[in-house]
Amino acid sequence: MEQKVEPKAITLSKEDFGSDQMVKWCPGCGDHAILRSVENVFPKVGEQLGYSKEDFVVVSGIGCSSRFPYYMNTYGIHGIHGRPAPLAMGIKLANPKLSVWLISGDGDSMAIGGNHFIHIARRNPDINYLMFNNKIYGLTKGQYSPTTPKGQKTKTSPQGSFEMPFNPGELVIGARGKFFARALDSNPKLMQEVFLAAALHHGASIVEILQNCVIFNNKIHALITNKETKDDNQIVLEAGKPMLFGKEKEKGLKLEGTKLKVVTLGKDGVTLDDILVHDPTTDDAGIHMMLASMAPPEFPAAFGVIRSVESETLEDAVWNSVEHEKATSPIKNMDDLMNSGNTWEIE
Amino acid sequence: MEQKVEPKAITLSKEDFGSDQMVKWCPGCGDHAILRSVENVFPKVGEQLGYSKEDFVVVSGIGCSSRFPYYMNTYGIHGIHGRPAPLAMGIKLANPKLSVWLISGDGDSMAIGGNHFIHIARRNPDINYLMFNNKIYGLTKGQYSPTTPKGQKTKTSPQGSFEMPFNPGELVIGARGKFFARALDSNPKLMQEVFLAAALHHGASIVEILQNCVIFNNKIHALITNKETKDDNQIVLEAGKPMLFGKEKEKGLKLEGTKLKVVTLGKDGVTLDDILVHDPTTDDAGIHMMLASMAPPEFPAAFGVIRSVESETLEDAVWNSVEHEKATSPIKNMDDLMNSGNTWEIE
Amino acid sequence: MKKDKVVEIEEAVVRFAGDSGDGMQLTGSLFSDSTAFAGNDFATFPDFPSEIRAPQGTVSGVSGFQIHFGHKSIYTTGDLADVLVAMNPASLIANLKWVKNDAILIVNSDEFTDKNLEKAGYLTNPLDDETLSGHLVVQVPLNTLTYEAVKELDLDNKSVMKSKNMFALGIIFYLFNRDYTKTYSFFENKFKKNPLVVEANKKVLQAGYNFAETLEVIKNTFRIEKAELEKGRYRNVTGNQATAWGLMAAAERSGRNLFLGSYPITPATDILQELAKHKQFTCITQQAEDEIAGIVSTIGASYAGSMAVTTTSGPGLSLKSEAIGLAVMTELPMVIVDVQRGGPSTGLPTKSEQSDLMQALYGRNGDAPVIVIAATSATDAFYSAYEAAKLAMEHMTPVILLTDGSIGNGSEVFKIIKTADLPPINPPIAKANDPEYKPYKRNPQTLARQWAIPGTPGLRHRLGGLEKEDITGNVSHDPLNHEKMMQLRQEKVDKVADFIPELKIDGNEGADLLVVGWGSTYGVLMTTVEEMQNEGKSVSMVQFKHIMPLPKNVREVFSKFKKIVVCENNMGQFVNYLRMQLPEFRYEQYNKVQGLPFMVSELKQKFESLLNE
Amino acid sequence: MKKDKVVEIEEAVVRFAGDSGDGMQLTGSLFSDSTAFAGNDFATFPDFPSEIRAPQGTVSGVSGFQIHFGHKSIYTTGDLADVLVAMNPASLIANLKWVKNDAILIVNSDEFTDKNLEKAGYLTNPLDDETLSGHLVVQVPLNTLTYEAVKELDLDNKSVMKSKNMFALGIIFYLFNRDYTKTYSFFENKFKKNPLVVEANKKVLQAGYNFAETLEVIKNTFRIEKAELEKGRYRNVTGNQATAWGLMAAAERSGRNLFLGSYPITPATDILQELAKHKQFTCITQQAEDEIAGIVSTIGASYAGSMAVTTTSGPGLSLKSEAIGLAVMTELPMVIVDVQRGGPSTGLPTKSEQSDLMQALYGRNGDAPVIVIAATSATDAFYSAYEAAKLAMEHMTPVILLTDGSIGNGSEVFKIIKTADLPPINPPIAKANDPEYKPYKRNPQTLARQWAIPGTPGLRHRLGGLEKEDITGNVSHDPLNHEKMMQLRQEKVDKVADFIPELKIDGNEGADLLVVGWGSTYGVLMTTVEEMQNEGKSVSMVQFKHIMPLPKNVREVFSKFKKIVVCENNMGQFVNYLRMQLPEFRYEQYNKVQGLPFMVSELKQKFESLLNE
Ligand SMILES: Cc1ncc(C[n+]2csc(CCOP(=O)(O)OP(=O)(O)O)c2C)c(N)n1
Ligand SMILES: Cc1ncc(C[n+]2csc(CCOP(=O)(O)OP(=O)(O)O)c2C)c(N)n1
Ligand code: SF4
Ligand code: SF4
Ligand SMILES: [Mg+2]
Ligand SMILES: [Mg+2]
Repeated sequence: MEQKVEPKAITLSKEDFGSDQMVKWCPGCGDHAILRSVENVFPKVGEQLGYSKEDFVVVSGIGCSSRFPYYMNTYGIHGIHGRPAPLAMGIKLANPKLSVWLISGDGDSMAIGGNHFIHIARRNPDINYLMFNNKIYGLTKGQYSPTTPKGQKTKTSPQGSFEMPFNPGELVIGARGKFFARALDSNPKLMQEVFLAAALHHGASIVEILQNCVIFNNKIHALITNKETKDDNQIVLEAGKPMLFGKEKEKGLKLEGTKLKVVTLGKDGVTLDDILVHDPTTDDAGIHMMLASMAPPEFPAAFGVIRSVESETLEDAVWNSVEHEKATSPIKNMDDLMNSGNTWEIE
Repeated sequence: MEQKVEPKAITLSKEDFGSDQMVKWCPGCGDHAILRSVENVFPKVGEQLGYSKEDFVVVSGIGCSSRFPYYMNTYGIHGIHGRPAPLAMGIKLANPKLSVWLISGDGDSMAIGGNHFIHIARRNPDINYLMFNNKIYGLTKGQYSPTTPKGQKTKTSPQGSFEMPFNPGELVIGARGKFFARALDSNPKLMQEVFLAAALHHGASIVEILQNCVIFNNKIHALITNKETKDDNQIVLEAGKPMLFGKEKEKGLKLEGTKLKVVTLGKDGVTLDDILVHDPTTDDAGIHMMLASMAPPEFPAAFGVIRSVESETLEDAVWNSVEHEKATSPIKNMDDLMNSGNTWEIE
Repeated sequence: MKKDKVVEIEEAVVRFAGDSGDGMQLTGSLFSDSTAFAGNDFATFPDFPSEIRAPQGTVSGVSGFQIHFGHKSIYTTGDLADVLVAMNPASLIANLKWVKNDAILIVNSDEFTDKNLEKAGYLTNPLDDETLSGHLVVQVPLNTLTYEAVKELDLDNKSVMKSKNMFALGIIFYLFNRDYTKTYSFFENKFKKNPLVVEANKKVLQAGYNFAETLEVIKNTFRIEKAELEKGRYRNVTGNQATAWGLMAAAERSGRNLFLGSYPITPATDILQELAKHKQFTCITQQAEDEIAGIVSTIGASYAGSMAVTTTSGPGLSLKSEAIGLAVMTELPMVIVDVQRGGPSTGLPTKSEQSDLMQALYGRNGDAPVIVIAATSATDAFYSAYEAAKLAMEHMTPVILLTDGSIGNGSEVFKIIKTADLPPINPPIAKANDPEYKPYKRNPQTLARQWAIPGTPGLRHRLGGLEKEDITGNVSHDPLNHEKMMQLRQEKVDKVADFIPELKIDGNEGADLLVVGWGSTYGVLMTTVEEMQNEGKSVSMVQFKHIMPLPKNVREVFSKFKKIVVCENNMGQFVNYLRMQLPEFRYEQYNKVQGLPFMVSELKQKFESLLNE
Repeated sequence: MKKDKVVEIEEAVVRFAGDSGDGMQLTGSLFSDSTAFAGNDFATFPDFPSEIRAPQGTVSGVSGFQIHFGHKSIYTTGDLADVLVAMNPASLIANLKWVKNDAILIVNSDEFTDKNLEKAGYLTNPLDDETLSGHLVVQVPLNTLTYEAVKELDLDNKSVMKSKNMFALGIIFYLFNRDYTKTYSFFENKFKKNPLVVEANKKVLQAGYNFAETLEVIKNTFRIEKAELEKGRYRNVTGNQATAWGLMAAAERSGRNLFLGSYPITPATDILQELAKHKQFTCITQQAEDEIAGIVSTIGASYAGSMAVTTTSGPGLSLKSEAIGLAVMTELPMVIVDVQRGGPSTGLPTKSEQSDLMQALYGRNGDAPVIVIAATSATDAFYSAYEAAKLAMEHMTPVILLTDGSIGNGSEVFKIIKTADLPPINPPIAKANDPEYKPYKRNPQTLARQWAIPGTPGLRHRLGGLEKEDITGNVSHDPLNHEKMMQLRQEKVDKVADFIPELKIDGNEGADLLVVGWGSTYGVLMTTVEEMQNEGKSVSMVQFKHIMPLPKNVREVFSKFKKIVVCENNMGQFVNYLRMQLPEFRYEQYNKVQGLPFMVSELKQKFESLLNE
């Protein structure tokens, strides 16, 4: 069964999704910018995939980020902590014609919700999963999360955290996820491109958004976002393009032995031909894993769509089977079923 | 704090660990062979690391495999379904001087226990985690598990499973695990080598054991284990050795572009120099990911220690901090604490 | 030597026991089928270990199957067996306590070797000493005779031994005058791909039958008249199957797709397995990664407009607690089936118990009322599941349906009905663009809010676990609103009492003793009470199926009796619940927590002593 | 103009209210410290939204802190405030219902702009109309005066505005004749790295104090005599801190390391945060990936010999249900702290409620009894936590300790004790190579089994969630063993009644009304009952701290009263529990489920109407 049988001709605007509820995030929180980007993307998604405004469902767990559904005028559920993935999956399986968006935080997705996170990646329902990574528990006021760097002092790690953090991209790929992208709360253009790419990808599209929590983890992404260092510490990957970065796009990525290396064009005889060309569509996880892993200072952090591999969605597999069984089963209803097999008559 | 301050001189034998309880697995179940291998390895572990027989603790979840602790004469807990990892971690954190072994199944570890599985990999306590992968739920009589191949018919997937399975090795690496090895219930020598390597690795050592469930998933690993195909479908990786396999070790693995490729020595000009040399110790996850992913028919499945990277263990980090605080804190006991800070006297 | 003597009897209990690998469950169910064809009423009770195939020949590996069948209506699976089939010493030693004093014991003498006797824990061979005196012991060299029967077929050893259960079945068929050829079609179906095995099974079955005919020790055979059942078409169902079917019937009648999010757990897995087979009814089953994902996906599917269900057993219900709270707060319909088993913790996973009642009522944070109903038998599971789904959807609330291992695995005769004859189900679905729609506006009769389904124009709204403002459903921290919503949620559930049947007294009002039960104890309480009534004892009974809310007339019913005894398979959960709900009455209690059903005999003794107090 | 007039008063209630960013919690706690130094007794009540910084100027962003202090013992946080500080219109509108009729209102007039008034929902300026009549309104242009105070310092705008709460605090200090210089050391500590900020805060605080002195509207100041507290050293503790300290004291006294496995959740997180600070006591805290891992690692640590603890709030307790069953079955000691909050589901996460009682008692599969105790105040949390740990270890069982948001976040004066004076804790640790050791052999007094710790020679054994055989602890499916073990587990908990204090009646035996409460309602019930007793009313009370088991003399106590009313902040869970446990009494009930504590006034009204019935 295809996701949308007949795309409707639909015109939507940002205003179709604006809510009348007060947005209660802290002033300066990165969540505000993400909300605006989502409001801007939904009309495009609706128009390009044929969803009317009532077809959007926004689902979340618990956390600052998870208050999101209240701030949009769509169908929505604010669930319980860590469980947005099965909530979204239940909705999508029950009605594949809906455009399902999942909003979650790093704690919601990877601490209490870690199991559902890896399972949604593996099962590949067509859900757009936006994970706000501020590397902290915001709503509960500043405890370390599974993405907090080792050694960082937080309210629950007064001696510095003892734990190696997850890298969400690595986790998604390790769980055999087919789509992973990374965006930044301070770059709305990139966010919108990535969100749209996620929507257009038919399958579970997991997007990590580096988000700043001004209150409890301010400037945690500073190394990546600082004006001075950002050109050297960010690379935006584009399909089919060489992996170049730096102020003048003078640096690039090369595979040396089994490892990535940062090289400079023109130095040590490096030419454009040495630079890797980005292919998000290969099912081979190794290279995507390396790209997702990259982090300053050794490497730039990768942004944009890192991995986007086509694969049957869960709901297509399930609903195709429904159609098949409907067409082939001789048992059409409960009366048939009850009378099938061994029965006997008492007179 | 080091795991063992003073290694004791210890002599142990297999008999030290044999239990008087009846082993209740089905005749022919792969679990029997694994039990025997573990009984054989414990004396070596004790001797090499200075554990006496009372220092071994065997922990499990729920499943056929998880009955394991009852079948050994050690301290042990049979926990609840999916939760062996936190159970083991609690034990190890409370007393780092114990040798903690965790036994679990594919469902226990990657269905209900998936979250704890990835978190134990990330946190890296020194625990030896043996995961029996029979790609089915044995104890509940034959439902598909997160490792059951897509399309396989089981009791809960009468039309064939709709879900892409996990590959445990990929998941461990995606979760930033530092040790992953693979063994086979029908190869006791390899099992014992791998179990010992796991024990000697200081950190969370996760071992996948391909295990045959004769009753509900018989021959699920046949492509790998069949006499006729096994030389072409298995490669045993050894540190520092070229990655060769085949009956005559005539085939090898090579990196071509960003992907692995199977080549034949002497064909198309391939020489031993083209063959990748195995380095389990590199922290770079990309290549280990590729190796863990390999599966017949395109590739041989990798066995042995695929990844083994040194990294601080959780309990070392925690207990070092305890020692440090003990040494430096002016507050030595509860009386000090109660009298610290703002207090006042009423006369 | 054909026996001429056929003894007419009213009822009988047969117990099959053997190694886990001996196919006793299959043997039992084939005998059930034949019992059905013979027109008897029956109920069955499988009793198997939690290991799959514990070591052959040991007591831990023994798997049993009991069937109680008769000419009258059968409500219990039988206290003790009239006939025991014991495939080896271990099954004999493990089951001897479950047979009557003068039972017929059919034992496979080939297996009574020294090694097997030792494995079973026999110091001497019970076939040679006084152990079995009083019983009619039929020693059959089953292995030898089975070989004999198929020796001309080109069959491997293992396959031959696998069919020896059919030899035993043949003997029992003979004993109860059954037509063994009816079972042939089963072989033809099951071993479609292996005609040799079909042939072997037929031969062995027939050989068993014929062998019995020649046996001297068997002096006569038995016949049980067709049961006096209502006219109609019948079939055999297990409680788990009936539960699945009740749910599917409710989906069909309500016009909703069925969604099941579930994680396998004994003894509930069968429901998932049954529903998974019926994709043609748009029955979507999702085997979740755990119980939490199971119920949370169910909440999602319910929000999206499906008739949503999750199934589990005790430990799984524990895991679902938090999410049940979310379902209560969002007021979304769903059925949560708990097939109870022996607790606490992993407990006795393959045994039955009624010990999740308190958990079902109160096992979650905050005051979070839900409807709780309990099925009273395997066939009633069909109607209970249907009613659970109807109440959930019409009252927009989660409903917990309690069954248990004895219901789920047990089987009974089920009268086939027409789906159209079931009561209609009318969920309060909100209409597109209804200008009056408000997420938490309620129907005054039921206090149910409306079900506004994503995709519907004009009804966009947001739900969630934070306290909701009355009518609008906006998040609200207002103190008085909170108190009001607490009351509304409770009242909504209380009002369900207007929509469920009143309690029915079996027996006289004002009898000296009122026996109270709930759920699966119905059959055995009923049988006991009827027997005692026939003996002239002043005993009546009521069986509760509706637990939260209780039927409206409970107070009235209880006030007619001076002595009330509440019987249940737990430490006293329902009696305590009654003490809370109806504190004005005094309750005696009788509890059995052995992972086993009550026996008529022990109940009788208890009731008699209460009557004599 | 120095006021000469100092009015002596008995007690006062001050409430600070402002935007979430205005630092009201800090202001409140500095005032508490000063109150402590002044030698008064006090209790505090923070009241904040579940958002971190909801939009400035809106009612949803208002954060409040109330302190009740006095010369006599203070048991409540105060019904209504004598003095309200309102930093903006939203805090005024949100808090006006919590002040007395003739309160002093200190308002930041700079914030009463049209825009802010609108945001708060004021149509007209309350400072200009009759809204505040009856109150003594002190308008202070706080922003302006704060700027003024630090204008010579080189400080950015934001830092200046951040210190305006200190101006308000200065005013209150003046009002209550406090020595503001005592607070300087706090600034010096907190802003160690930023001397400029220290300087600014000092200046602003002083400016506020001085400004108040010049104010005409303030006709007099107040003085409250030192409280008549027992001689000794005192400090200020919150309930969560006291809980953590009680646990650490128990670890110290029992000679065990403390292990905490926990997942953050409001309002319980502070306990984790407090324990995390004390690694020097070998206090190992593991922030788990979820609540399940939290408790399961606790079970592991307990098995390995630690004094093991897990802390959470309602939804987290739901998630722990299954594992609590495992702890019951393995009979391992541990303390499970539930800091209750408003439910069901996510409910009212920052409000307090007593609605997890049933969950604590029964929220798991099977019959799985545990000890349940409830702390009665912030300081009592210390002793309750200590006792919980003692009972857990000495009786080898999980203990659920119930506190709630009001206890956890509230603070009180705590008399510092010597750890050595606490009752000793003697866990039944099995001795190496004890030939008598059997995993499930029990101490006849307590029925506790022994604690055999991995690493100890000669005691290897295996535990688990399957039913265990009596004495040996081997897995057992035996029906009678199961029933016996069910009884033993219950009896073990019942026997704890021999080790806990009896219930104490406050007031006369045989008074016309017995007021019954449990847990955190102690202070307010006590205050109400004492007031009524002073008025000559025939009212007595008992407060339950031990819930499972109940104190031994409950029956005796209850039988002395004709009318019993059970008061609690839920829909009636404890009263229902009493109906189960002591069905022979009749209970009235009074429930408040608003996320707010009872007020003395409303309790009085209820009790009087019950007396007059
Ligand atoms: C079952 C449960 N456990 C714990 C909590 C408390 N809690 C709420 S949000 C949260 C973590 C929030 O962090 P994150 O997911 O990163 O979201 P953020 O607030 O940073 O956006 C926690 C621990 C809860 N609400 N429910
Ligand atoms: C909370 C809970 N859910 C479900 C179960 C039922 N259950 C027991 S073992 C098991 C799966 C076993 O599969 P696996 O972990 O692969 O182990 P195997 O039996 O194959 O060794 C399940 C679903 C349970 N015991 N507890
Ligand atoms: S606490 Fe942090 S994440 Fe939460 S709303 Fe405020 S700034 Fe954003
Ligand atoms: S069911 Fe399968 S996994 Fe379980 S014991 Fe039997 S063969 Fe082994
Ligand atoms: Mg976060
Ligand atoms: Mg398995």
